Parts: sequence; C-alpha cells; structure tokens
Amino acid sequence: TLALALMGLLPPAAELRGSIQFQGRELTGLTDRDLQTVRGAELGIVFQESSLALNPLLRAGVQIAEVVRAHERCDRGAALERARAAMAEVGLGENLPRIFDAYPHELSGGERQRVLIAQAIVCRPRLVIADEPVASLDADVRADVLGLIRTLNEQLGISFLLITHSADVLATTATRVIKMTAGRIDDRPEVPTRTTTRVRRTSPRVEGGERGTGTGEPLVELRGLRRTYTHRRMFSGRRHEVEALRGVDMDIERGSTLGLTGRSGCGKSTLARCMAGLEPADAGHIRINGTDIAALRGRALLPYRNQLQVIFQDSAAALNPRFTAGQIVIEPLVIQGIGTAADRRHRAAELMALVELPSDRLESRPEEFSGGERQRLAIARALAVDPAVLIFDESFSGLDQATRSRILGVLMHLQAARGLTFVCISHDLALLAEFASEVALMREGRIVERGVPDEVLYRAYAGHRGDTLSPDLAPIGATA
Amino acid sequence: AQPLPIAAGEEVLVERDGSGHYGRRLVVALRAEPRTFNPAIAADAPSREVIGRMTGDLIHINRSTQLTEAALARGWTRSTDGREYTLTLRKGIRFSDGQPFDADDVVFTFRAMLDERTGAPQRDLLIVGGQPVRVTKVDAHTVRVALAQPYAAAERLFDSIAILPEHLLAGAYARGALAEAWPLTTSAGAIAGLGPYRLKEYTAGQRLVLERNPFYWKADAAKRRLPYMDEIVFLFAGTEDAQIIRFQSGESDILNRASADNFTALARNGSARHRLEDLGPGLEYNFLVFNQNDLSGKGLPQIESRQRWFGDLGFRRAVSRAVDRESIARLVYRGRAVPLWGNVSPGNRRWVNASIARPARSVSEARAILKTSGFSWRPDGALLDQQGQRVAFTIVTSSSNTQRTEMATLVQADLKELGMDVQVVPLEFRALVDRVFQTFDYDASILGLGGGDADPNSEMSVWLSTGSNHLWRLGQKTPATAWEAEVDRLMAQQLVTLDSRERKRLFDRVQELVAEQLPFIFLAAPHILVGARPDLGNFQPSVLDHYTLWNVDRLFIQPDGSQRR
Amino acid sequence: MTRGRARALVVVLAALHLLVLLAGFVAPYDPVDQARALPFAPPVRLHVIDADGRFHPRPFVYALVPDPATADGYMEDRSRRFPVQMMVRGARYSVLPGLESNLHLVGVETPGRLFLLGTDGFGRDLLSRLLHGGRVSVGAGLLATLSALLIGMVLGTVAGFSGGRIDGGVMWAANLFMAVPWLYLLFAARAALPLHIDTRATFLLLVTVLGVVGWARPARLIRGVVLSARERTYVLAARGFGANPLYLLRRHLLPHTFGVALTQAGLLVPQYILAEVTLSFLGLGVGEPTPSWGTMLGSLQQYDVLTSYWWMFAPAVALVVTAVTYHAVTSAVHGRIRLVTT
Amino acid sequence: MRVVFRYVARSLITLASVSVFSFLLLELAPGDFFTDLRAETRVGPETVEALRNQYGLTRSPLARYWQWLQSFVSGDLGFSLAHRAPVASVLWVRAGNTLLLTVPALLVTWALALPLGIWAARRRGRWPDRLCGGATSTLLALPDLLVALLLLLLALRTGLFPTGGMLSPGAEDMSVTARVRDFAAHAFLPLCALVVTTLPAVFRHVRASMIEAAGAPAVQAARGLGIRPSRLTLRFVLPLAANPLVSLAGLSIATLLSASLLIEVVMSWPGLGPLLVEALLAKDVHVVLSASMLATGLLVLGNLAADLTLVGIDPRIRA
Ligand SMILES: Nc1ncnc2c1ncn2[C@@H]1O[C@H](COP(=O)(O)OP(=O)(O)OP(=O)(O)O)[C@@H](O)[C@H]1O
Ligand SMILES: Nc1ncnc2c1ncn2[C@@H]1O[C@H](COP(=O)(O)OP(=O)(O)OP(=O)(O)O)[C@@H](O)[C@H]1O
Ligand SMILES: [Mg+2]
Ligand SMILES: [Mg+2]
Repeated sequence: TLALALMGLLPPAAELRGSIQFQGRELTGLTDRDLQTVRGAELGIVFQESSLALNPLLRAGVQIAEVVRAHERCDRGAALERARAAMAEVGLGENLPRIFDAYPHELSGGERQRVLIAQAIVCRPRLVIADEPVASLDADVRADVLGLIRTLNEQLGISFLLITHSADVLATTATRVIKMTAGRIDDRPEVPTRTTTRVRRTSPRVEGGERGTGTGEPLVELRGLRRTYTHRRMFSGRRHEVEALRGVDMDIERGSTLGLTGRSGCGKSTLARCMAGLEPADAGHIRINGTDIAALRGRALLPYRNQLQVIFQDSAAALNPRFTAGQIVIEPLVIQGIGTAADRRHRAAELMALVELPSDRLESRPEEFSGGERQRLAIARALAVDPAVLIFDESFSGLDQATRSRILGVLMHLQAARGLTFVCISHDLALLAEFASEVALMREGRIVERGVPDEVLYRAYAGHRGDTLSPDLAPIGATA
Repeated sequence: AQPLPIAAGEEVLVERDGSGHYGRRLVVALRAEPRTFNPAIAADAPSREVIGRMTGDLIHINRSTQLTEAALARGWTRSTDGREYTLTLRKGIRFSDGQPFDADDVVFTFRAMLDERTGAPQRDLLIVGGQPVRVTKVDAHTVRVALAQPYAAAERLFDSIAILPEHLLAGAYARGALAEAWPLTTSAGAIAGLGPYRLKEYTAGQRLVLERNPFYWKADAAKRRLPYMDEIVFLFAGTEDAQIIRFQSGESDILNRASADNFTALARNGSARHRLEDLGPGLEYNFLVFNQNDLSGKGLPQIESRQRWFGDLGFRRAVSRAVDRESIARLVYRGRAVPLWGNVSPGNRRWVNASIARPARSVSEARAILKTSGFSWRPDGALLDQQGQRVAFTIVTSSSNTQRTEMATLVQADLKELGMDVQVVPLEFRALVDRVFQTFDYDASILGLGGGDADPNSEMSVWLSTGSNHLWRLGQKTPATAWEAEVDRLMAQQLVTLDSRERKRLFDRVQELVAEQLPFIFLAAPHILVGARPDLGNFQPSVLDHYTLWNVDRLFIQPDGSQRR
Repeated sequence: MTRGRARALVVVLAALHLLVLLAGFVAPYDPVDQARALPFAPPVRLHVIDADGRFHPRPFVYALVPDPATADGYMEDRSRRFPVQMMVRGARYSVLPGLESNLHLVGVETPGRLFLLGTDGFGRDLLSRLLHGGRVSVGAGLLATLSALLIGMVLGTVAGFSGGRIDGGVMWAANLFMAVPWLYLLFAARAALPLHIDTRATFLLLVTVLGVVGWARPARLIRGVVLSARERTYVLAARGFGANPLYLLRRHLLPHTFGVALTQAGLLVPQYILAEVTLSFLGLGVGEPTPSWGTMLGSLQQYDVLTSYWWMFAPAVALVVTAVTYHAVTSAVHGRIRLVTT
Repeated sequence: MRVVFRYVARSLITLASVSVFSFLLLELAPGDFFTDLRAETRVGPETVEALRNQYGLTRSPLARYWQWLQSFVSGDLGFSLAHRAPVASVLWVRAGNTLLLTVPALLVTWALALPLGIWAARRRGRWPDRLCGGATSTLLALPDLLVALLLLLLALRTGLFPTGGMLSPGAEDMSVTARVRDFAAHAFLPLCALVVTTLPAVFRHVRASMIEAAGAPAVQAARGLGIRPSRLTLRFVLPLAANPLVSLAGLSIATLLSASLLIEVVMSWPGLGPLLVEALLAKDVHVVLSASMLATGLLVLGNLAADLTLVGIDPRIRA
C-alpha cells in the first residue's frame, strides 16, 4: 500500500492523508496527468503480483516497449529494441525471442516477474520501487538481478526502494532498511548492519515442527511425464515450442515432504499442474495409489483430483476477485458438499486463524489483501479439505520469516497428525533445508538430482556458480 | 423519341377535346415495385399500373363517363342474338417498336390469354357461359368474337385486355413459356405494346422510366400525335407514408389514392403546393361478413355452434342496426366515406339502387330484434342466446389494412352495447384469405370488395351462390336459401339481358334482397382521394381504376407553371 | 453513483411501476371508452381563471366542441366550467382479480372531459390508455427480457465452457435461431392457436415468443466472455478442488457474464416492448382495444398522426422514461457488481 | 488445413439446416403464393389451382425443397413466383444496393460508438456519460420506423435532402461527380437512420466493458508505469474490453443484409428491403429461402471473423 500511495495509484475510495514528496515536489495533490510524467520515467515500480500486473492480452515485449514509448519519443522499432535489451538485462537472454513474444500466461512465475522488473527499469527512472522483486527467482537469477540493481545504482545513481521479506536480499543489496509494523515505520536504522540481517537469517526456526519423513510406500509415481507447450501466434505465424517437461520420473512417499527446486522456468509449476491433473500430460503416467490417472477423464478423475491439491504460484490470480475471503476458503467445502452452512462458517474462521489472518477479514475481497495475505488465503483454502498431497508452488515467498515459520509449523503438525504428503516448490533453499525431508532438483524439464536436502542443495550450488551467494558481499548502494 | 408525324392511311384516334404542351416528364411514386412487364400474368397493382401505360385494349371504358368507347377497335357490331361481335381494327398503326398491328395480334392475344398454361388472371373473365370466347380473324383488320351465350355489355370485357405483339411473344408462347416472358430484366428493345409509352429503362429497385411511344395511335384535337409528356418515371415508395412524403416534397407529381388520414394531413400541411381532389365515393364497399359456410367435416365444432347466431337473420339485423356507420365514416375515414346499407356504392352512379332503406343506428331497436329472436341478457349485461350460451365471437381483419381494423374496433365497441363479447384479431392478409376462403376457421370478418368495373357483371362471382367470392357460404352446389336462389336467377337473367334499363331493374332487386337478408353487414364506401401537382394539365381523375393515370396520354405540365416550383 | 441519485432512481422506478399497477385508479377513464365525438382531441387545458376573468382556486376545464373554422379542430365551450375533482366515481375497473372499484383519482363531470393527454383517433383517453398499457408492456418487456437473457446466459455459458461439440451444437442452434425467418413461425403459430386468446394467454405468448426468439444474441456475446473466463487460474483452482462443471458455471463463470448480460437487459427491455407491435400486426399481440405501448407507438408511426397530433408522442415519452430509468438501474447495478475481472 | 475443412463442413451444415428449417417454417405457415389470388373477384378457384399445379406447389414438400435446392446450387437461387424469373436476377442487384448502405453504416456506427463509448466510460457518471446514456435510451425507445419517418419529415421540412430513393430521376445524364453527390445526398438519411438505430447497442456495450476493463489490476499497473491515459485506453483497456465487442461486431456483420430492411422500405432504398418484405408477405418461397441463405452465409462469416478475432486478441482462449 505504501508503494501504491507513492505512485498515486490508490483507488479513489481510499483516503490519503499526509504528503509524499519527490524531488521536492508534492505528489499527493497532483492530478493524474501530472503524475504520468513522473510515473515510469522518474519513478518505476515493480509490482508484487506479476500475474495481475501484466496485461494478459499483450505480449511481454510489447508491454515493456509501451513504457518506453510512453516516456521517450522513439518509434516502435527502437522501443522494441530497448525492451529486448532490458529483458536481456534481467536474465531473460536465453530464450529471448520466445519470451519476448509470449503472453504473460505462457510464462513461468519467475519469467513474469523479470518482465515486470524490466518494465520498471527500462526507462532508467530515478527511483524504483520494487515490491518483492525477486521472490520467485532462483538463486542464480536472483543474484543476476540484484547485481543489476547494484550496477544501476552505482553507475547511474538510480535509487531503489526494495520491499522484501528476504533478509538475504536486504543484506546483499540494501543500504538502509526500514521496518514497518501496522502501517507505521517502526525504526529506521541508518545502515542495515550485518548483524540485524544475520539475526534475521538465522533466528526464525520452524517452531515446534518435525520434518515429515516418508513411510516408504510411494503415494505418487510419475513416469516419463512429458509436456510440451506450443506458442502459436495467430497472425504472425511464428511458432515456439517449449518442452516444459521432458520425461519426469519421480516417486513421492506417503507422509514425506518433497522439496522441488530448480532454475526459473525449468518446469516446476508445470509438473505441479500435471500432477494435480489440471493440465494434461502429453505422455507418461501419473499413478496415485497405483491408479494411473493420466488415462482417466472427466468424472472418474474427480476422486483423485481431490487428493492432490496445488497452491498456485500466483495466488492472486487463483482467487476469484468476486468472492470474499470467507467464500474463498470454504470453496472446496462447498464444492464437495461438506458440512452445513454454519459448519462452514465456523471452519472458515478456523482456517483463517490457521494462516494468521484476522477473522474480521472474512468479508474482504482478494484485492483488499496484501500479497502475503493472499498467499495465506490460498493456503487456507487448500487446507479446507484434507488432501493426501499438497503441492505448494512458491507459497511461502511472500511471507515474512516469522509468519512463515509459524505456518510451516502448523503444516508440519498437520502432516504428523494426518500423514499428509507435501511437495514444496521453492527457490528458497534455506526453507527447503528446514522443511523438506527430501529435495529434488529440476533442470530443463527433468529431475536431475534427488536426495537428502543438504546434500542435494550443496551439489546444486556446486553445479552452478557457487560464488553468487557468498555471504560476505558488502551492502552497497543507497536507498531513499 | 419525338412523336412521328401521322402517316397517310394511319387511322389514328383523334380526341375531340383538350390540348396540351409537349415535353417534360411525370414522376409517379408507386407503392411497390412492379414484378413483371408481362401483361398476361400481371396480377399485382404496381405491375398493372405500369403495364397499363404501355399497352392498349380493343375497346376501352372511359373512366370519366364510365361508358365504353372505341380504342384499337375503330368500331364494332353486335349480332342480333347478342352472341357475336365483329370488331374493326384500326389500320396502319404500329406497336411501339414500329411493327404493324393487325388481326393476328388480336387472335394471338386471346389465344394466349385463354391458354391454361399462361395462367392469366383475366382468363376467367373471358369464359362466358362456361366456354372461352372464340376470336377468329376475318381479315387483316377485322376479327370476330363468338360467345357461347348472349352477354350483356360484352364489349366491356375487352377493356384492359392488353393486345400482345405476336412478333415478339409467339416464340415464348409456342414454347409454353409465355408466363415467364418479359420479366423485369427484359431489355427495352424486347418489349413492345400499343400504349402511349414504352419502356426506356428499368433500374432494379430504383425506378422505371417509360418514354413516349412515337407510334401511338391517338392524336389530340389539333391532330398532333399523343402523348404530350416525354417520359413517365415510376419510383417505388415502399409504404403509403413514403408515397405521401415524396408527393409532398414534390419528388413525385401524382398521388394515386391516398388514405383519408393522409389526405387530411396533407390538406392541413400545405395544400397550396398541391392540388388535392376528393372524388367522392368509389366503388369499393366494406362489410362485415359472418361465417355461414357448411362446416360439416371441418372439425370446427365451436364455430359451428356459433353459426346458430350467424345464420339467424334476426341476429344479423340486430348487428346491422347496432353498427354506427356514421362514426365509421367520420372516425375511420375522417368524413371521407359514405355509410353503406347495400352492396352498391353511391359512387357507382348508374347502378346504385337509391331506394334501399337506410335505417339509422338504434341500439334499442337492435335489442328488440334480438329479444324477438329469443336472445336474452344476463344481469351483468352479457348477451345469451336461446340456449343460454354467451354470445362471443371474433372478427378477423387484414392487419395491413388499418381502416378495416379500425372499423372492427368501432364495431366491437358498438356490439358491446348489445352485450356481445367481440374480439378483433388482425391477421396477415394471406392468413386471412386462407381462413375465409379455405379453412373457414373464423367467425366473422371485415372485408372489402368492388374495385373493378362498375358493371354488375364484374360481381357475378360474389352474388351467384356458386361463385368463388360468395363469401358467406362458399362452394355451394345448389343455393342454400330461397333468397340466394332468387339472386342467382336475377343475376343470371341480367347477364343475358341486353336492355340496360331492364338490367338495372333486375340488379335493383338483387340489391334489395341483399339489403334485406344481410349476408354482409355493409359499413362504408370510402371516397377516392387523389392529388397532383397544380400545373398538371388535363388532370381528370376518376373513381374507376386507374384513378389518375387513365388519361396519361393527354396529361401535360403547364409550361408557365414550371417556373413556380 | 451518489446516494442521492440512487435514491432518486429508486423513487422514479417505484413511481413508474406504482402508476402502472394502479392504472385503474390513477387513470380518469376506462381505456377502451370511446368518446366518438372527440377523436384526436388535444390535451385539455386546465384553467384557474374563467372567461370572465374570475379566479377559481380549484382548476377547471371547459368542454370541447368541434371548431367550425377548421376541418377537425376543437375549441372550448366557455359557457360552463367543469371543476377538476378528486376521488370521483367513474368507470369500473378491477384492482385485483375479483376486486372491483370505480373510484378514480381525478375526474370531471360529464359532459366535461378530463383528457389530460388528449385522445386517440377513437376519442379514447390517452392517459388512461398509457397507464393501462404500461401493465402489459412493461410486464411483458421485463419478463421477455429475463427469459431471453436467462436462456441466452445458460446456453452461452454452457457453450463457452464446454467447448467442442456442445459449443458447436449451441452455436449451430444460435445461428439457426438468428437466420431462420421467424415471421413464418409466427404465421404458423397464429394458424395453430385459437383465434380468441385472452389477455393473460397473450401475455404469456408474448413472453415466450420473444424469449425463445431472442436468446441467440445474448448467448453469443456471453459465450465469448466465457471462452476467455474459463481459462482463469481461479477456475483452474476450483477445478482442482473437484468442482463439477455446474458449480464452475454457477459460481465462477456466470458472474463473469453479468456485465454483458446487464447491458443486454438495458437494451432488450425497450426493444421487446416495441416488438409487441409486430406481434400485434400478426394477431398475436395484445390487440385492439386493449391498450399497450407497442400498439400505441404503432399508431404513432403514421404520417398523418406524426405530423398532426403531437400528443400522440406520449407513449414514446413513456417508453423513453422507462428506458432511461432501466438503463440507470442496470448501470448502477453494474457499478455495484463490477469488480476486477480481467 | 483440417481446421479449415472442419469449419467449411460446419458452415455447410448450418446453411443446410437453416434452409431446411426455414422451409419447414414456410410450410407450417398457412397459404401459398397464389392464395391471395383467391380474393380477386375476377379469378376463379380453378385458375388458382391450375397455377398452383403449373408451378409445382401441389407437389410434395420434399419434391419442392429439392426443386429449390437444385436451382439454388445451380446459381439461379430458385424461381421467384412473383417475378416469374430466377431469384438470382432480382436478388443480387438489390443485395448490392443494401450493402452499399449497410457497410458504410456499420463502419460509421462503430467509428462513432467506439470513441463515444470510450469517452463516456472515462467520464463515467459525469454529464457527458449521462447525456449519452439518456440519448441512447431515447433512441432505443423509438421504433426504427419512427426514426426513419421523423428523418423523412425533417428532410421534408428543411428540403435539404431527397426523401427517398438512391439516385434522382435523370441521374443517368449526370457527370460522375454530380452522380456521386446525388448518391451521397440520397444515402444520407437512410444512413443516419441506420446508424442512429444501431448505435445505442454498440455504444452501451463499449461503455460497459470499458468501465469493467478499466478496473483491471493490469491497467492499474500500466498506469503505474506512466502510460498516458489515451494510450492506456487504446492499448491496455480496449483489448481487455474487446471480448463482447468482438462478438457484437460479428453479429453486426451478420445483420448486414437484414438490419436495414424496414428502413429501406420506408426510405425507398432500392435494396433487399422492399423485395424481401414483399416476398415475405407474399410467401414467395424461393426468394425468402435464398435471402435467408445469404443472411446465413454472412452470419457464418461474421461469427468466424468474431471467433478468429477473439482467439487473436485473447491468447488465453484456446482455439
Ligand atoms: N501455458 C503455457 N503456455 C506456454 N508455455 C508455458 C506455459 N506455462 C509455462 N510455459 C513455459 O514452460 C516453461 C516451464 O514453466 P514453469 O511454469 O513450469 O516454470 P517454473 O519451473 O515454475 O519456473 P518459475 O520458478 O519461474 O516459476 C517456461 O519456460 C514457460 O515459459
Ligand atoms: N485495497 C485495500 N482495501 C482494504 N485493505 C487493504 C487494501 N490493500 C491493502 N489492504 C490492507 O492493508 C494492509 C497493508 O497492505 P500492504 O499491501 O501494504 O501489505 P504489505 O506490507 O505489502 O504485505 P505483504 O508483504 O504481504 O505484501 C493489509 O492488511 C491489507 O490487508
Ligand atoms: Mg513456477
Ligand atoms: Mg505487498
């Protein structure tokens, strides 16, 4: 909300008091017209939810180019060129032509987020407000992006206002940290000392939870799962094929927590959707309790569907904007006809409490929640029914450490009590290390490593550029 | 095309009076587009209106005097037994394409018209006494017409039978394709006739241009070849309102029959720029008819049960007394109609029986009549019949005819005062005709008849009990009632009576019978209302069809008047 | 939409419907009563000052007599005043089925006439016809719109949602319904039905015919919206919970189509009120002498009426008011339910 | 390729079923073309029957349908009983004239309704919006015929425009420019009538979906990046709002031949209107059937265009 207010984008119903000053100019009183010149050109913003912030009907490249054209006099070609360059800067260089032409829904969460960042920096504004810019990025890319931020900051003097829950990010990038509680800026330490960040990094442990350890029997078996996307373009005839899954073999044991990690765009979310039967696999088998569900269609699929629940990476998009929070969390109950209306209401309050949302927000609609709150709503919804397998797709990235660890604790309790199986997709290796009993590493549509967390994670680092996460990096750059 | 000088030996008809100026064009807005140029099959008004200007007939009924006069036939004689006519044709005259006209064309025309394959709507007219008229060629300019029985005023039959050019149509006829000849897409050169105008150009949907026939066989008193005007342009105006608006805007020069509503509005809105004429009542008569058809085997028990009333003369007389004809004339026709009690409109001056009683409206009289017929009333005023059944029925009307629907609305209110529950159901014309003529699935209807000729012969099919328009009881083999038998006899007799005074006496009696027996409850005869631009010369509209253009060959536009617009 | 405006809207809407519902009481005359001496009489003039210049606190009217100076004009007969009275006894009407009354809100003594909006060509009071006609017209217009939209929404969403064969089938039907010459169905219906149809049956007939014929257009529009909406992540999520198609349609997709459906509703209501003219033309409408806005507007569409009698525009004005109100209502409702959708 | 084939097959099925259904409906309706000859006093029932026989109206429905189909496929489009000529000879010219009127009208309608709707949506609840809302309501409440008549009366009073037709009598002698001007003068009123009667629906839909789309988070985000409102509206909001509009536009194409029928009749435009209205009432079966076929063809085309565009602008829709 603070970020929105800065940009003057609050809905008219919201009352805004106080003043916002930018380069000596008062922004609160300005009209839309004046603000336009400020927005984008001098003030850039990276929104928290990439799925909502990108226009679903415009191609990624075009959306970036539009920003260029809004602020600089240049023709279409030049703008597109600039967009391309910006995309390369944020690490989308590998698949540039495809991603440039892709519509937002065809991109992975991380790819989308980088498009957003590219949008924000393409015009080299003086100040960039970045709301959780790196939440769904893997370590490498995150390092790249943060590196970029630093470079921009150093060379062009661009200021960044980073909003994040990740202490790493703050530690490596920020020059000043501000902590907010309950709508107020709490304390403003001039320089983020390594100690504060360190404390943050280490202190929150998962409270009272025990990692689920598998029972040994495989609940879900995946064999040779393949999924290829084709990006067809109606009018240009250009065609890109993406092999998102190239033959995934994997077993998930009942009662275990499988961590799944891998570079952005390597196919994790796709795998999750396929497993849950929400997307048809091109080839391969998905066996749940020994039944091959890839062969099933329609009604026969229903009982298995319920057993596997996905909490989508873009929680915001996965919540119907017309529903209230209460309706959202009990939706599965309604769908499956569980309980009376009163029961459900009761359960809704329970679920909200479980994810630490105040029960007086039951009547609010998704757009009135913060990013992290929405994520928690999605988790609560998935918990409403008792699925055998829960797949968390980057569900914890928007949460602050404390909340996150409390929720993880709750989950682990549940796991222990009911023998639930979790699949946790995340880039946060620390999280996986704590939460998962086993970790699988994906690369280019295949599972390449699998094993005990620490081992795999270590090898994962080793397989990449091991230097990027060096904790010794000095915090450089200034924030407003 | 300039009128050709009159050649020696060309027996042109020289009009006795009237003169005019050559040149200019006349713009006429038709209600709809014509469908064909073929005189043999044209059944719709717009086609006939156009074709009438392009063709000529042997003997013509003068629309203004309502008498027959020589046309393509210079003269004719009738044999003493009245069964044979000898017609002398004009010599030296030509079709509009310059080809000469002679007896062969006449013989061809009648043969073609009488051929079943042609399906000419005039065919039935040419069947006299059950047999087609026989037309034979005597010499190149004489034809003999033989009838199976004497036929009063047989010469009137020849009116509007367009003489076809044998040289152009013989081929199509031989192929049995005369009915498909001369569609709208025909080129101007392939059509010829003996009318004052010939086809110049037709643009689909837009307009039809006729140009002067340079060979036309009439001349004015000064021996100048007619017609005066260079061209007639027919526009197609979709609806009557559009017709009126185009006339008012000056885009069309003639208004051929306006409704009373529009005529009144036009008169109010700018009469100075137009010449509007109320010609008095025309031949059309509107009436309410009750379904008295034999319904056995039709599966219409409800209507059959109501026929008890419809067949009851007392009931019909009560209805007739209760109907407010004066209001119909005043409200529906804005006073431009006459109330009617008999089957001949006062517009038909020669044949109307002026002594037919015209009882004024009287609801109490009507109630008294009903009472004597055994009807009674419920306390709430509803009328019950002898068996205690509520008197309720529907009146069907043509929805495209606003006036008749309005009449029905008035009649309904009138009959409500008698305790009858009447519903008005407007129907699309085809559905209406289907019910009235085919299925007999109706109680009562408001219809109109009599647009054609003034002569009673044109109404044979209505009054003969075997007639195809004997609407109240169709398809009878033998007359159902004594009075219908009497009418049959009278009509048959007048047909063969050659003395016109005697015919009038016979037809007067028919009118009396009809007015007594009330197979139809006559309502009103509307006036013929026309208009023209004020500088149109020789404009002599008539109450007979075609009301304004019947003397198109003599119409002209005053040269000084042209500056006024 | 401000509060005041919303309130004004509700008031107007309520007043409109109340007037129409209480037509019998508010209308001074029986809508089918013909004052045959006064066809096309202009709206009566209310006076407070009489011919002698005296002031009367109670408004009064003069009787109309034909004006000899014009062909069909009228003038006031100043010899006698007819004060306007409240709560007078007059023509009987039924308040509810079985309950009759003859009390009217306003009226004058005969031979005075209180033709507040003038008369039609039969001398029938236009105001009374307008009020009574509104019952059928507004009622049938609304119901027909509802039914057309309902069918359209259900079929449109089902088609858009299911895709494939069902979509093909529904769109085939929609094409059929849009391309077939309906006029003939009406002809056929007219031939099949009995000639005498009472008002209630006519009403149902109107609603059915319009609903059945009208669903295709909204269905197509809605199908398009659903096509796009069914790919949203939250639909996918609900599917993940094992939602059956019915649930998805009802909870996620139908609400999505409300915007389009509301807009269509605002368009269809006046359209269907007008469509009654066509049906009347074929003998399937309300029919004389029962008034309806459709037929009243039908008589306005004539050259002579249009150019001569301005007060005959009253039904058009009534319909405009209705259309504007309903538009305002739909747009207010739209504003309410509008949420982030894309 | 297979998709194209499937689409063609589907369209053919639609056409065929429309023709069958139309034919059935025509069968159900009472009477036939020659029925109204019965009402002529001069024509006897035998003659009418003979005509029926001659033109095959007494044959079985199947035989008559087949007769039409053969003729339709052969390019004659059937045989018009009213004109006693192949339908093609009367239909094509008029269909052309109708398109001459409706295509510009369609373009003008959209060209006006789009900006107007967008404008009203941006000023939602303010006076321009209310004004437009009121105006469209008024137009909706007036029957098309009345609008046409009012326009004609306007023309009559002002004398600025001709009151009907497509060209003046005597236009054949005019120079090309004069003819074009004459045509424009004649086309103006029918065009106005058409635009005025079709505009409200389009305008309303544009406005409503623009309002709906403007609230989308992506649009807010784009605003945050400083995209100018005009560009924002056109580039970001419009595509989001386009869905129902595209369907609507498809339907507009479908009505190219039928939207103007009544207006053509009243304004004497030499299009399909007068012909078809007459044919409908006269039950000239082949004309009606073939005209329905043309209309269906357009419908299929319009829907195809709409579907393709929908897929084109909204990649989320699976083709
Ligand atoms: N609906 C789709 N259509 C086309 N391509 C898609 C679609 N969804 C994903 N892809 C592509 O498939 C690849 C794998 O995507 P996926 O969402 O599985 O990545 P991911 O591993 O979840 O990445 P991230 O960590 O960034 O979320 C990506 O390159 C993406 O662009
Ligand atoms: N439009 C809104 N209407 C009502 N409440 C809102 C709205 N937007 C945000 N809030 C509430 O205001 C509070 C602050 O929201 P904000 O989005 O600033 O949180 P945040 O600090 O970004 O959290 P997160 O880290 O979870 O994204 C939250 O409790 C949220 O529910
Ligand atoms: Mg992902
Ligand atoms: Mg946030």
